Amino acid sequence: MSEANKEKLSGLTTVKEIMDTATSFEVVARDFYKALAPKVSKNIRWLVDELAEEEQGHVDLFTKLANDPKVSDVMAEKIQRPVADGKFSDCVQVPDLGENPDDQTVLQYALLRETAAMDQYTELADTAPEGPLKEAFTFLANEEAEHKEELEKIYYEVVHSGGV
Amino acid sequence: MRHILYRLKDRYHLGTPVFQRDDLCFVTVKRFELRAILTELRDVEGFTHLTLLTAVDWIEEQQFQLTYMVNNRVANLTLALRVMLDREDATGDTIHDLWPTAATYQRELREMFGITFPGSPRVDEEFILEGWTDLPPYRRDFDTLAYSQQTYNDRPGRVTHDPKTHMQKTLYADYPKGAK
Amino acid sequence: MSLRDVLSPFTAWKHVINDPVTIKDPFNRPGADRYRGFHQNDMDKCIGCGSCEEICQNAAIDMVPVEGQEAGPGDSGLRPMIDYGRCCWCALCVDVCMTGSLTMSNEYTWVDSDPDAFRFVPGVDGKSWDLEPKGYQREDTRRLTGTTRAPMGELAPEDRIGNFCEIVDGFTPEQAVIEADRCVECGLCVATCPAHMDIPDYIAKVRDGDFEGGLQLLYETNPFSQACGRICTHKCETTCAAMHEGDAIAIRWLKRAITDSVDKDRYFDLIQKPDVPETGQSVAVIGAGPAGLTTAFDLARKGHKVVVFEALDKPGGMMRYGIPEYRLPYDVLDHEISVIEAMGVEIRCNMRVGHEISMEQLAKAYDAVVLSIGLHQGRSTRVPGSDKAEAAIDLLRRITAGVEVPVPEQVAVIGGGNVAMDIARSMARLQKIKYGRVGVTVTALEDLDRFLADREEIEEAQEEGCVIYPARGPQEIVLDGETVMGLRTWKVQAIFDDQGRFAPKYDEADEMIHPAGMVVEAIGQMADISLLGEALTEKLEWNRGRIMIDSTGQTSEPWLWAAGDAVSGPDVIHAVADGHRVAVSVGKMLAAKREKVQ
Amino acid sequence: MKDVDDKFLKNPDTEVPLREELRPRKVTTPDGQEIDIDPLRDYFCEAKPKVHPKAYSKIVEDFYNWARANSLWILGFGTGCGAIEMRPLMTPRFDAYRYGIQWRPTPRQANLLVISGYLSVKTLKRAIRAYEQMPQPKYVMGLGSCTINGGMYWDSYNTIKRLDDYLPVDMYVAGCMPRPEALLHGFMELKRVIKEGKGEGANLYAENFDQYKANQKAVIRDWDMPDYNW
Amino acid sequence: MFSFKPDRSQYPAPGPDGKIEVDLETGKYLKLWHGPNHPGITGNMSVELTVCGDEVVEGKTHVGYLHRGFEKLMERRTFIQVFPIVCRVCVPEPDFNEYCYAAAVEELAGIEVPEMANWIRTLILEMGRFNSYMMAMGGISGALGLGVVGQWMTYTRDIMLDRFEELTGARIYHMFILPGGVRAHLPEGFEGRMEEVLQTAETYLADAEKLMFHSSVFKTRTQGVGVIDPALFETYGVTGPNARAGGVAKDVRKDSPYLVYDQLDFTVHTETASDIYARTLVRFKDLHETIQLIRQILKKMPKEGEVMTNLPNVLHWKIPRGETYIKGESSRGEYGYYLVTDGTGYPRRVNVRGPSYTHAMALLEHLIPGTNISDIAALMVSLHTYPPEIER
Repeated sequence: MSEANKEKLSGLTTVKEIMDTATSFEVVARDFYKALAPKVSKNIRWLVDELAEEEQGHVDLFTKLANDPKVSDVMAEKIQRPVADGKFSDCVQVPDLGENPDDQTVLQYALLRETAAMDQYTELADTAPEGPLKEAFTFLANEEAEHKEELEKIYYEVVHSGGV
Repeated sequence: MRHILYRLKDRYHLGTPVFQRDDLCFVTVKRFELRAILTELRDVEGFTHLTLLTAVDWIEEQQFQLTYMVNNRVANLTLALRVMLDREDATGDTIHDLWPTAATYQRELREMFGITFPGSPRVDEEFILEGWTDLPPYRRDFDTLAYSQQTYNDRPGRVTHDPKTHMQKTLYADYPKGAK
Repeated sequence: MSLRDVLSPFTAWKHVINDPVTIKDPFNRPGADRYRGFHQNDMDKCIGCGSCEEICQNAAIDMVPVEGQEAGPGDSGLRPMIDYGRCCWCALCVDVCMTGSLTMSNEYTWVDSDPDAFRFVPGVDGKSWDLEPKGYQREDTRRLTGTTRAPMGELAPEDRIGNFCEIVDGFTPEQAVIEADRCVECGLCVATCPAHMDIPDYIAKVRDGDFEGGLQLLYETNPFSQACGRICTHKCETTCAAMHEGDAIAIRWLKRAITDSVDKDRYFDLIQKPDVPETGQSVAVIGAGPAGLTTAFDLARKGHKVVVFEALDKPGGMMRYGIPEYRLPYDVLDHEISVIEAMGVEIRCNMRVGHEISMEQLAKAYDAVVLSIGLHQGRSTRVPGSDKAEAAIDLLRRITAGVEVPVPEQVAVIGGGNVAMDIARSMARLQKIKYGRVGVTVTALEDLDRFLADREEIEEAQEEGCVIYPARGPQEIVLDGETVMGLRTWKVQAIFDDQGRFAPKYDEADEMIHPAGMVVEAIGQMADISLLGEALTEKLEWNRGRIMIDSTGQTSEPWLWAAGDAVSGPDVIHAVADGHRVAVSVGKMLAAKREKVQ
Repeated sequence: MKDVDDKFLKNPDTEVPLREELRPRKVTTPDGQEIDIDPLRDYFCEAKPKVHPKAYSKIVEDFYNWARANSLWILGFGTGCGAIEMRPLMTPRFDAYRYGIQWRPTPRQANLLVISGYLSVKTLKRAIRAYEQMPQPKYVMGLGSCTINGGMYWDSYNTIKRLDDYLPVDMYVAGCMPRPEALLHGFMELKRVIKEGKGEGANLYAENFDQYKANQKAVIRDWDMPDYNW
Repeated sequence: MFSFKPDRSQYPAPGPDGKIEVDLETGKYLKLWHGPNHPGITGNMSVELTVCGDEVVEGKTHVGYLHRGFEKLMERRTFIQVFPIVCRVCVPEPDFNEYCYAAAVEELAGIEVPEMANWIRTLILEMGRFNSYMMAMGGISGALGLGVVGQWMTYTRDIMLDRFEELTGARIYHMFILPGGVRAHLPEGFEGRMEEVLQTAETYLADAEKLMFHSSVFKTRTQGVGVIDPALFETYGVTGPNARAGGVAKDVRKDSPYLVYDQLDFTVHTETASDIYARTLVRFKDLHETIQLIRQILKKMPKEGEVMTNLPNVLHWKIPRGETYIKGESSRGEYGYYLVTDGTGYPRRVNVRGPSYTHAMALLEHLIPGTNISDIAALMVSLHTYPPEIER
């Protein structure tokens, strides 16, 4: 998520707007993975497919929330169980995806994306005034953190599995 | 104990003695000398107490072992004489005139092992069993479980499972067992 | 007769005024605290090993499947059913119980007019005495089956560190007999062993001193018994009934005792190729590791022609190039493979598929191809500076091949698995030889209890002077220009979540720099699938990064099977199991093909 | 029958000869008379047992059962191990007499036969005789594992495995051996069963007389008594 | 005074096969079955009496009613599996079987038993002896119509059974002496409760003494009756109190000490009359000796220590070929186990040498001719025989 994105978000005033914008980011991510899939070797394609699916899931969720009148309730409930950040991916280098990335690279890239998104939403939530907007950003940050955690699990399984 | 055996050794054919304890020794003797040895032990060496008389079935060697255990209470010594009998012709020599109580032992041996002791009082009378028609039960070739299963009824409905086989069936039934 | 004799009996009358000794309420009189009354069984502790059934002289106990108790690792799912038409309350079943689950309450009343009612499964069929705390329990430990492992000689740390000699002596035949005596032959381990070896049966052979019979038994399920006798991960010992109150049976060492006790030349007499006609069909196996060679062994014994293609100098795969010599001496491995070769298996070394010969050629020339390529590429953490790090698996391979490797005075290893321990201990030996002292640091994400390495590996590494820092997350390999200076790590506060899945938490404040002239990464390996070629890679079905196989090991291609580390399990015994499975599947296909031709 | 090796198959055809004193013969009496005697026929009455009918009215039957339940008179025949726990019951400590239970020396005065554990074939013969000599209504109680399914002598050649093959059993008490308290429980339970009118063992015996006899004769090889002796 | 001394001359003499020729059909003699279902019989056995008037001409002991084929069953059980069944050989004093079997196995397998276990074993054996003597005292008094002594003795025996129960976990078949040791330590406060039992026993015994040994009825019916000629002791294999009542101080505990008897002080009591009275008196004195021994053991025994060694895996325990004989002094006399092993996991042969075997068979049959029919019960009880150990 670039500075431009952040700017785009910070200017918004309603929850619906935020959700719509967030959705658009997810759509971009999804499309990115979809485009990546054919480029990688078939044995790791499952990974990229899974990432795309995950983003699609977010798209669906955010779209639903944007049009849900009870959006704040749903979010409030989610926020009450904040997802802790383990900072695992901090040790991961910024990968260069290149032409033919392997599974570890893809994972690291995805992890980085999620981390950046999470950080950004967290920052926005911190600066936003108390109210629905803050809630919306916190919710989004949480979502991304959750996703990142999922990825970390996969990362461990893929990379550290053979270490016997 | 040893000097008694030395004394006997000069006149009788003794096998290699086994000194199980300081006060207990097993030795094999010849059947035709048994009576003489027992008499001598009883009358000269003070082995006045017949502790027991029993048999062991060594079916693999086709022999019965009769064990005559005599005890000298004063010296606290027990000597067990082993006499090997041919299993086909299981006949022992009665010693009921040396120890009347031996008659009971011999009756039991007759019934339980089928070893006869001609001349022993009431030796052919039923002792413990009643109406027994099968092999003498203490013989090794009598299978008590088989007899029991053929004669009596178990309560039905019991099934058991071997853990190994059961786990094979439930957990890895499709694993091709072995490279055979 | 005196007057006294007439009168004195009347003194008994004085008891008229005594209180009666009668028990007022005989129906609710509890048995003594130790009374051997009716049985109780703790379902959580019971493992259904059947030792109670075995020892019961009354044949009163049946092992029956019960609802809610599924068979699983170390639990047969069976539970003892006791027939009170047989029981004599001797409590030998309690004394022998391997887990202490079976006890006796002090309840003793059970009357019924139905003779068939006196059967029950304690702990399952609810009884009034289930929770009664009083009653017979073993006074201290289980004493009837032996709780401590027989001693075995091994090199002291100071004697072994300066060389690559094998560390453990293995049981002498006498020690093996003593250890084998402890086995209760429940067979729970058989299910856990991936190759389902006949563990209780070969232990029984050891006990009887029949090592040659034992060896034949071993080869029925495992042509790598010598290797497994040394380096098997022995999961069987984690489900051994004896481990609950005492040491598990040393199953691995007993296996080794069998293979060591039989003269090397006798192997070829004892394990002979069965007299089967040649089928004229041929199979290519790629990779001469345990999976490939097991497949080859099985198929060759069925009369097929088997050719094994090995990329490296010598056959053995990871057993040779991954496992250091002090754990598995090369001559043992050579002998093991020669037994397999005696079955008629042809091994072509230095034949890298994809270079010397292509997959397409193999597919054409052979009736079936088995892919057992293992995991020979090391994973990297890819933390900053990791391009200067060494991969453990490469280093090990170079050490085995006799290639000179750099030996700095201080080495840091990342990883907590057996490979990490192997490289740490190998490097420690090289350091000892070169500098006379050891300087190895091992860091791993996991805390010590969760290390993937075997407990004894860790302990031996520590004995040899390797310093282990558990729960350290690598952050950076510190470089001074091109030179490696050390490894920077953070403390890992927690690594797994409640469900046991990965969810690391770091403590940034707790930072350490482990000085090192070399950093070795031993976090994991992956398969080098480049030999498949792009077309085949595209054509095959995949499952989360691994070639998809069905339960028999067949891939989506009808002529191709895959086995070993590359598709499943992490160790030799899994590979062997895989090899058997694939061999059966291949054999079936070949038989079907033959029938078609006829 | 489970699988039995051929060499352990028993020969069921061997007849056991009748004891000399039980064979029919001519006897000279002290006064010089010659008479024919056939001990098995002459000394016993051979009538088969009859089913004991219930009283016409339920109230009367209930009264009978109450009376029966409260006078359990046990035949003092110690057939096996369990007999040793009878003595504590007969003596003040456990004092079974207070529950209307007492021991009688002869079957003619008893209505409860307690089979105290295993029965060797030799004792089974005596137990059957004792049981048949007891007047109706009569009950049988089996003590311990041995009477239920053979107990620890499950593989013995000389003990029966299931008492109910040979005698109708009204109550079983588990244990090896059962404690006096458990026995008392058994007596109380038996009382309850009798009061409910379910103590039908003797009638069961009469109804299935032929089956019981066949079972008995299958194990008692020297059957030198009439089929029913009372 | 009226004499019960029998005059055997008027009865036919036994023939060479031991049978007495009596023609039942003359009507002069009557065959009478004494047992198995008879209140005056010691357990499930029977004596076939030939009587002439109320004098017994001949008696034949019939046993086998309790035969379970132990010696056969033991041959098809592993060494540990034999352990639960041995105690059943003798119901009233089962512990001797456990001890003899365990000691025999230990000797052949070369197992050392911890010191503490030996003390507890001795304690158990003495407690068993106490019970057995109580049975005998109760039995003899019951056989002579002194019911009340029988009641006291049964009660005393029963409270000792309570001590057995808390120590071993069972009332009758204790199954406590495993090969390798014993199952458990003494429970907390055991000594105190045992002392109570012993004191109760002493009170009752003091009363019983007045009712028995100072009773004219008892004396008349027992003195001079059932006399065993001490010359027969050796030839008939008479041991234990039966021999001690005839002046021969036979006692395995002294003659060939086992367990810890060499560390205990006790007297071997003897009498000279060798009649029922003397035998009962010897038992009575020995019972006091036993009470004293139990106190002594509890005082002298170590307070701590292992009670059991670790055994090899009993599920496939093989014992090398060998044979041995272990004996001990039970309440009835010399009790022994002859164990033969053949290197397999099963005993080759176990022979139980019970004192009742000789006492109830040859000896009883020898004593019966000439006695009065009413003395048969007392005579049998005075020999103190337990049928289950005769036929096993």
